Amino acid sequence: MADPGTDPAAGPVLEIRNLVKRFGALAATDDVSLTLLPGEIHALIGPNGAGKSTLIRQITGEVRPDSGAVFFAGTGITGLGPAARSRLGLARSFQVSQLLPDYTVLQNVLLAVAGASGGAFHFLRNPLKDPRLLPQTLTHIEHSGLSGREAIQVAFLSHGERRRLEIAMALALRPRAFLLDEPMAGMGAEGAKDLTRLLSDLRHQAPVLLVEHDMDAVFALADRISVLVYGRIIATGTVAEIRANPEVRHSYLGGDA
Amino acid sequence: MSREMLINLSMLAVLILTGVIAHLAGQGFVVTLATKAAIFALAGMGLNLCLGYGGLISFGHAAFFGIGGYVCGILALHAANAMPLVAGWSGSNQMLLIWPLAMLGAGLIAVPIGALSLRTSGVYFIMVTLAFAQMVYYFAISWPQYGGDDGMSFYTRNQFPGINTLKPFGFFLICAGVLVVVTAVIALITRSRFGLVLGAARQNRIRVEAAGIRPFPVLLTAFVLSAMITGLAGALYADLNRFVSPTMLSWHMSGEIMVFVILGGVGRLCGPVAGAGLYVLMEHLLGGITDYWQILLGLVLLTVVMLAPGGLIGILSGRARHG
Amino acid sequence: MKLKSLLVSGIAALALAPVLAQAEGVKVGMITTLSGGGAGLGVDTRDGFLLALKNAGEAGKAVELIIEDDQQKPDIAVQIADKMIQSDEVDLLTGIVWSNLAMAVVPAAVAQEKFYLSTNAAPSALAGAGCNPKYFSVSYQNDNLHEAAGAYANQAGYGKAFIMAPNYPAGIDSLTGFKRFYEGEVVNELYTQVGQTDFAGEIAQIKASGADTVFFFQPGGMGIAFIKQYAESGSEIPLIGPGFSFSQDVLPAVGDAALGAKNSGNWSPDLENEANKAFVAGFEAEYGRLPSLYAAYAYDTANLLLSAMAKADINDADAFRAALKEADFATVRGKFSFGPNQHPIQDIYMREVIKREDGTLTNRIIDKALEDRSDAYAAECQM
Amino acid sequence: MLLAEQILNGLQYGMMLFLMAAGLTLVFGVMGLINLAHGALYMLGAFACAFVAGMSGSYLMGLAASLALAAGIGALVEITVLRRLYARDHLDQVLATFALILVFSEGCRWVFGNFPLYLTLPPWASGAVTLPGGLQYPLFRLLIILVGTLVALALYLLITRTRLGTRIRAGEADREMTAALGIDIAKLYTLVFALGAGLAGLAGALVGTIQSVQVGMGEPVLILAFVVIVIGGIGSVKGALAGALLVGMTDTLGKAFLPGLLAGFMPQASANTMGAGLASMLIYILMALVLVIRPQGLFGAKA
Repeated sequence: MADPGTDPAAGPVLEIRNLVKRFGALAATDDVSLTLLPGEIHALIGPNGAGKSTLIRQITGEVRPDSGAVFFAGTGITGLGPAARSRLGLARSFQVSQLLPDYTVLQNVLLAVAGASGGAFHFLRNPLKDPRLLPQTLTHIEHSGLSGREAIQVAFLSHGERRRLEIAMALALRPRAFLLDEPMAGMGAEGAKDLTRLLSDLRHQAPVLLVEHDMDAVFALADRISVLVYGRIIATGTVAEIRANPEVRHSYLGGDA
Repeated sequence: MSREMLINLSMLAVLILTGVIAHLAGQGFVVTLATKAAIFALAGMGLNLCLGYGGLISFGHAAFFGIGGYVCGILALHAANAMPLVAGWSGSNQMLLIWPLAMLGAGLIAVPIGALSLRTSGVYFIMVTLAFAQMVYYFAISWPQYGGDDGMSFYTRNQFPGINTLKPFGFFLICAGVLVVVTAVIALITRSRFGLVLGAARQNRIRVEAAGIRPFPVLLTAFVLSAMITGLAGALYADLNRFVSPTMLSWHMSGEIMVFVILGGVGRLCGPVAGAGLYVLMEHLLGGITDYWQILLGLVLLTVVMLAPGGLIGILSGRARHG
Repeated sequence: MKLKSLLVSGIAALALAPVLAQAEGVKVGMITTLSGGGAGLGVDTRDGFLLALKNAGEAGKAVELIIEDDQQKPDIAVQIADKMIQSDEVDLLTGIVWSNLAMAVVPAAVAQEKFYLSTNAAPSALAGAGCNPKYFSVSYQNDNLHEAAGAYANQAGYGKAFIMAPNYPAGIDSLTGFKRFYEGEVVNELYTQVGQTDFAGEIAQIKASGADTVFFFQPGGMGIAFIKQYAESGSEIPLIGPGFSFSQDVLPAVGDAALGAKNSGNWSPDLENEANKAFVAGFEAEYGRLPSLYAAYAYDTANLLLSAMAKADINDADAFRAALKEADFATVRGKFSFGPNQHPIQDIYMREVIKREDGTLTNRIIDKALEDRSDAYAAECQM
Repeated sequence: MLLAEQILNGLQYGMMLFLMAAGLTLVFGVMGLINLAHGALYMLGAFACAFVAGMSGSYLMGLAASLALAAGIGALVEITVLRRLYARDHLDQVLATFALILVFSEGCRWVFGNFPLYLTLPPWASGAVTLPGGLQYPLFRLLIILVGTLVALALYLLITRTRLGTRIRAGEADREMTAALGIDIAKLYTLVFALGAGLAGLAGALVGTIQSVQVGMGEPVLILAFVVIVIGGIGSVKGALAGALLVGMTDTLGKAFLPGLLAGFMPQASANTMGAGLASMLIYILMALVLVIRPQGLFGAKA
């Protein structure tokens, strides 16, 4: 079910042009440009402190860049806040899972569906019985493999289930691009394999910008890789190109990667 | 129907029956006490909407309680003395007109207070709401036209079509009726999509943003609605005493409204009814035994916070958390 | 030891708190201030009233007295009044010390057909157009003592007065009253907050004002704090005030700082008449301290009530009112009658703070300031 | 001359607020606890001073008693109640400490009665002194300014120069790390709380001496102390000092000069009333302004 916004001919879904963000003397993001093309998984890697989080936060809208611009689906979104970007279809998952611990799986996904269809200001109908929300919600729960767990409170979910729930909530936004921040963090080997499969399916819905430390997953999934070091992109290319790039090997992957 | 819902409804029923039975038994003063409990419960319900459901710990709801009271007092005073208030209109002694204006007044003040306070969070939010309430308090004190520090009396209760409000039972019926209606409205709102998002904003604002919803307008709306309900309670309280004073705006009042919510159970629909009922009961019973009943109130409160964070409804329904 | 005696009297006050006398008769609700900075006034009001009932023997037992503490808060007073009227079904209310509380309670009480006898507060609003057949002030009209102080300031040759009072009805009446007969210049007119306890800022203004006298009305704890702080400030400008500012409830706590201060009063412990001698001696014997103005007013109020009860049944409101109006009781003030607005007509004196031989501070009369004084509002009263 | 005296008044008021706010801000900084009962400790200190000074006849004994009793009760409350609240959310803390206010206030009323107590200044501290320039100023108020300055200095030295101070700073930075460093965190917390409580008690005693000692005296001061630490930045002692002086000056100078300014537009009497009220509001307006510009307070670390 390809989204109309991701027509391959339409150029990049997400485009970042010359972003700069300084904290005092430190340039956390130093003239960064990158693109996310329809249908691809684009991995962003880099050592700790390279400025990945700051870059992500500029893409999501939590942090305003000092200069540069962000384009999404052809329109400039540099001035928009996170909620507005989410509504445009920029779906994200978090490094540390950000869920609603008192709510059930169903309520969590319901929130995301509500966000995508009309927002918060409906005071009368119970959303649990709302035909505009419920069928979609159940579909997303099913797609992320959480069927049968709808009534379970998040506080009682396993780590892997929480990751899946985050994905379900991202799907609910009818995304045009996914921004996944270290989805593999804290997963065991078996769980990581499952999740890798789930992520590679995602690209059929929308392209993925993947920030990840797990190199096995990156090399298995990514179509392109960008390497961020000290706030600058030092290389962008296919898996093979990046593996072969001496500068990347030197500064990040290390000799034996 | 869940057990908690049953308990909620029975709390309301107990309060109403208390008033009715006391009336039939000719205990006018108990009717007044039940009225007071109903009004406090209403004030608590307002606070519960933003504190319990939205997680906004407002320590300044006395401001809205007092504003509601002052709107009622000022309108009644002008009506009684036929003094022009605005544009030749000299107030009103009709509750049905006073209530919406009291709610409007509280709501209008709550917009800037909420918008500024929501820039902060945590302890700062608590302190800022407290500070704004103090500002309103000092404003009332320094405004001589409506009694300043002394407050003002308006001597006779405002009117409601078809009911003699001067009779304790008549006024009780009005207050209980308002309480029931507001309870129903809150039940509706908290179960609605808005309530879903509000509860989500309490738990995790980042997640709400990621779902494409800005938490700020949702939280501000909850804060303003909450202020309006507490303001309505203030208008009724002013009518109960036929008197308003800056005491209604004092931080002690804010603390007491919070106590109603906590005693009954945070985020429980009828928690404030249970809490306010218990408070008025303790005030009356213990206050009759000893002048130092507030020591006991303090100890009860301490016990609830330390051992039963779910409050009275939490104990009865056997569920530690709402949600 | 000053503190100890305060503690003892505090404990004694506790023991007396829920006083309920039995017997059929008149049920009286006393709302007065028994806690906080104004507690001294309420305690004296209560004790003066109780003493009169006790001295009356059997007749006193016909009064069933319910006493509640209003904490000097208008809203509490209103709620107590509601409870007394609805639940206790009292016939008559009394005891309120503060004018702002009186304004909150009295109009509603008389509207519900209850008598109200004021032991102290008598705001101008209730003396003029707002007068009521069920409302009697046994003490004075708020302006009275301050009027006398204003007249005295002329006599003493003061021409530049700094005047100051708390911001509530009695405070406003106070400064209005002072200015009624005072002919000199008012260099500054300052309203302080009710319950204020730090006067550093006001004292600085007084020192800088160039005044030749300071007229101040600060009853209870406010007065204690002001006089103590004023004495520490190094200012030499003499203080004058109404009797409330140098009343017997204030003097022990202020100490020698008050010695020699001139103040006005419609009563004084040394006033020469039989009733007063018996009252002062009886009060000292019963409570181990000298009575204040407030005790004297309450004592008179109780005796007025008893005199009316002897003549009429309270259920016959018109007869009872007529009996009250006769004011046929032995007043500690020497002479007492009611004017047309049911406020007193009486003499007002100037007093001076002195030290008795046993070291206690008290007041003595030095001059009569106003004779047969009624009040400025009586003419506006229609009833 | 009037201005100089009002500035001294503002300074004295500010120093008193600092004594209150220092403890409040330390307790929040180190333990993350919001303590409404701080005003009750202020009141307890005042009562302890009045009682002991009355019994022993020595004012200094009274002051020592105020410090000791407030610190002792503070430690006791910390161990029995507050310790369990550090991990709870702020709502529970607000309520539990609100409950403590009720218990302490009514308890005090029970023990000491409803009457305010009044303290007499010892001869060595009473009267006015003539300052350079000819201004006469009460000696005791000067002493309060001095005590406040000394406490500020002592706290500065304590926090920057001693092992206890290192631990306090470590505790502010990271609670778990402090525990990992082998510091007995429970003891540290009790100590910090007792220190704050003691200062509050001392402030109560000093103020009680010039005003009066009564139930509820701590509450208005508590609210102001909160304003002080919010302005200064919660957790910062330096901020508490700056905030306290700012609030003390604003309040005193506002009360002194606003009525005069307003009198240009309205009758003197209403200008006086409005002026006093506006001056009281001024502090809160100041606080709102600070929060709009710097939500974490003047010296606060970014949240």
